Amino acid sequence: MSDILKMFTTVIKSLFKKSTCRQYPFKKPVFFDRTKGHIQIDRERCILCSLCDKRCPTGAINVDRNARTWAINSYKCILCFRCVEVCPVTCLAMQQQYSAPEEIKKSEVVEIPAKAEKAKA
Amino acid sequence: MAKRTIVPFGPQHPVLPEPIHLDLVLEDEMVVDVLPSVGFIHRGLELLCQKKSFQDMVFVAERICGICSFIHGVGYCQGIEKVMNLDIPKRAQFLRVFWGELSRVHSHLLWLGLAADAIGFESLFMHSWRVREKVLAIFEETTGGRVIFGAAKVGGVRIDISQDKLDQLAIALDEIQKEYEPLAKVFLEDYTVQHRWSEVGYLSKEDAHQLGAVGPTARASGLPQDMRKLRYGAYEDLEVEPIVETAGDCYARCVVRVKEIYQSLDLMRRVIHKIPAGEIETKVTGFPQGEYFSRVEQPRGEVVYYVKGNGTKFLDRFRVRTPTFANIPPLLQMLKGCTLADVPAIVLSIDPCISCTER
Amino acid sequence: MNAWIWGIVGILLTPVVAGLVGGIDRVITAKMQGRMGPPVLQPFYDVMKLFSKQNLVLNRFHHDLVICSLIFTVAAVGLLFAGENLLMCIFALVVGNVFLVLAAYSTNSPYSMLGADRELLQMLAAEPMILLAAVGIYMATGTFDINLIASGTHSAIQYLPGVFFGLIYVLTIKLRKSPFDLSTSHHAHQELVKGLSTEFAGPSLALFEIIHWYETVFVMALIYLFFASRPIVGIVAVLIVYFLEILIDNINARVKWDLMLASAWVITLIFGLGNLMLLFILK
Amino acid sequence: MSIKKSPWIIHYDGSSCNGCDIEVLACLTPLYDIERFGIINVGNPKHADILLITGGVNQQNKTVIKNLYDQMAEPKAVVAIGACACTGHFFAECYNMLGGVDTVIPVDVFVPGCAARPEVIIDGVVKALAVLEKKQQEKVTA
Repeated sequence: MSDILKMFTTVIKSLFKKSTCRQYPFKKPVFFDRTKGHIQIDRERCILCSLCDKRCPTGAINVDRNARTWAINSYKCILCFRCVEVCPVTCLAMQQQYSAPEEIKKSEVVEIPAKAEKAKA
Repeated sequence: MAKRTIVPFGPQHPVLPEPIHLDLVLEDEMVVDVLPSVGFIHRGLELLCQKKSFQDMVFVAERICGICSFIHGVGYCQGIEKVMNLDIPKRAQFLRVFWGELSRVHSHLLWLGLAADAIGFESLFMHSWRVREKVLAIFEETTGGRVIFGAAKVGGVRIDISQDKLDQLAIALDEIQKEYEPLAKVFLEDYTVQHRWSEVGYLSKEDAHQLGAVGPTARASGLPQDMRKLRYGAYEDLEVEPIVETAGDCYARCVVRVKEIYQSLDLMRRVIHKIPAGEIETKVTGFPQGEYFSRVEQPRGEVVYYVKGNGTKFLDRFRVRTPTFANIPPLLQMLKGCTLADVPAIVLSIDPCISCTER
Repeated sequence: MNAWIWGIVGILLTPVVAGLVGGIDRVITAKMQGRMGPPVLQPFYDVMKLFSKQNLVLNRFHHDLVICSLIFTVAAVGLLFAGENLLMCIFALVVGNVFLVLAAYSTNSPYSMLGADRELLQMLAAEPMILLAAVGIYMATGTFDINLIASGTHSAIQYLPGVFFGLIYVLTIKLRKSPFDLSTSHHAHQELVKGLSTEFAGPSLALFEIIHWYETVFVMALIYLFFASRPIVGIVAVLIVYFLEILIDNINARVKWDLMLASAWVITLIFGLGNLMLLFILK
Repeated sequence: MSIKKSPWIIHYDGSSCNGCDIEVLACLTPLYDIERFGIINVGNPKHADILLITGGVNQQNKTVIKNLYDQMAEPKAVVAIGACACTGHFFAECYNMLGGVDTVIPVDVFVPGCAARPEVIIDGVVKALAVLEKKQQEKVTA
């Protein structure tokens, strides 16, 4: 008879306990230090070496030296960390906040200021 | 003769979230024949080895399957390391075992939940997955990813865990075990669960051997087959005894997995206790030349990786034989003569991972 | 005249009460599973949404059969509240159920057909006990007339504990809850997808939900009749029984149909018939 | 008016690696519990309002995805979850792959990530609700 009541205690306990629900989006999501969210670039430090472009396994990063832009397509990015590892000036970093869903796929384009402007700044 | 009905099972079916198609030929509710058709998930990722460098292939190998992602990565890396004669630091090997065993706990808890769900035990499903979230929290805390975390690397691991963190994790493991215990009891002793699983989907020891079953499916039929006995990596220093049941039915397969969670938790504690200090990776120079078969134990059973390098940064051949692939012939054997209500229980009892199988 | 008003009030109030009960049921179930659960009014949102969706009608009879089923089920509840003959109410409910099965059979989907098969099996398992309950109430109170049962001076429960237990046992079948939710269930994960209701979409599915509301109220009213002389005890008993059903739902897996049929009949025979025979001998 | 309060989902696993797949299931479980928004995973295209697809499209499953989409009653929305379903990332180079889900059926919301986290899946579904409501209003006015 007691065989059919094995789940009884667990069920009754959780009925009276507060739910473990994280209540997203009403409460802020829980992140850890190492949580992988999205890649962010420090545009002041980037030297447009395009190593990240070459090493990205999915081709999500696009560096255009002539137009001085660095673009990432977050719909291709697999958060593998590779670009952060290869960046010679460590201008790329992993941020905890994940990129948001959108109705159209578009790349996020960052303009890299020229050296002269950097010096001025 | 009763009227025959053909019930299409999959590729989209609430019981099995993964796309495999089984045509179940029924007489009333009795299954008389099963015709599988596959390929809904085939991506052809093995051929990617000719387009991605052997170091980038780790990311591809990890995306063979999202559930046992890390072990896939490790299996591939081991193959390459053997080809290139690399010596992996002890700490990296222990970390690989740690995440590997954690993946096993995560995968088995996931399976327990899904299996409970397939027999209509909603609350057990929810509670299993509640415990599983604690495992995922450890993954996220140590590597940054919840299910696919890319910690494996040719030559070692990419991320280290500090000693303080490891000590904290030991406490977290105890907590997981404490929360898991009442659920394990339900799986092992509950009346309705036994009604659905015991003497269902029987696979004899001979059949298991002849049809080439692997992993918990084989172990539940009495075959003590566990690749960790090959003592690859850090298993050299960690003794593992395969958990064997002899009943050969769905319930025995469940028992094997329930007990393996305890075993894995215990292994992780030993890893934390024994882990040496030191480097976590060796420098990789040159390109792989030669071939190797690497065999590792996944939550679902033995997986074989074949890598063949030709001295350039692209591999010649990369081939994976996954446990579910090996377990499909036994599955078809088990399904014959069962009733329709047993089909979900039996299909899930081999813990099918179709994305591994078809890649 | 009075009976008519009661009947219409019953018909109108049933969706409101049953929807609320359904919502509370979902919250309690979610709590038991360690979750938060939807808002209490969720069943109403669901049904309103379903009415606003496109209706995918498969053949000429499909939607009409569901409407027939609704009419008979509503009639059953109406008659019950109007205080008519108990046996007639039960038969109206069964006819309503049969129309639902016919609607499922009229489609060509194997899931729907197998679901209909199982629904018939469920009726085979549950109906004997419900009929025995009616007979038991007759033996205890001396009438099938609901008006007279409700205004009687003593409750049927003191003569019929066995029948009452048997009724609780088969109630999981009528409420479509584990362990006996074989033909269709509120959760998706089962081998027949949604079984009986697989092929209903939009408004048809909304009607299906409403039929289920009426059925729920019907069986709850049946439970109440056992305590008819003391209304407050009756209502408390109904609430306790419903909570018990939620609990049973959450601590059991779904069983196979052979076990359902065997156990339901054994319980019906031992507790139902045994109780009635004792009553017959002692009275 | 109330489609926003009771969106039922159906989940199809295209050629994904199970990573996003189990994260969609994780949304149903205690920690994330999307039933708070009245969302039920119905597993039946005829009942569902939102189609969640994880994984890209290959030659074999493109008809399956099309069928599923056609079987759903209007109004309906499609959410592509994970990098595979959005673009196919490196699997787009494979010989058997067609690419993202938008190569076969119209997609309303793209959810990034590999694997997409439950939080971002919830965000994506909430975004799809707005799309659904707009579609319903269009249906009423048309």
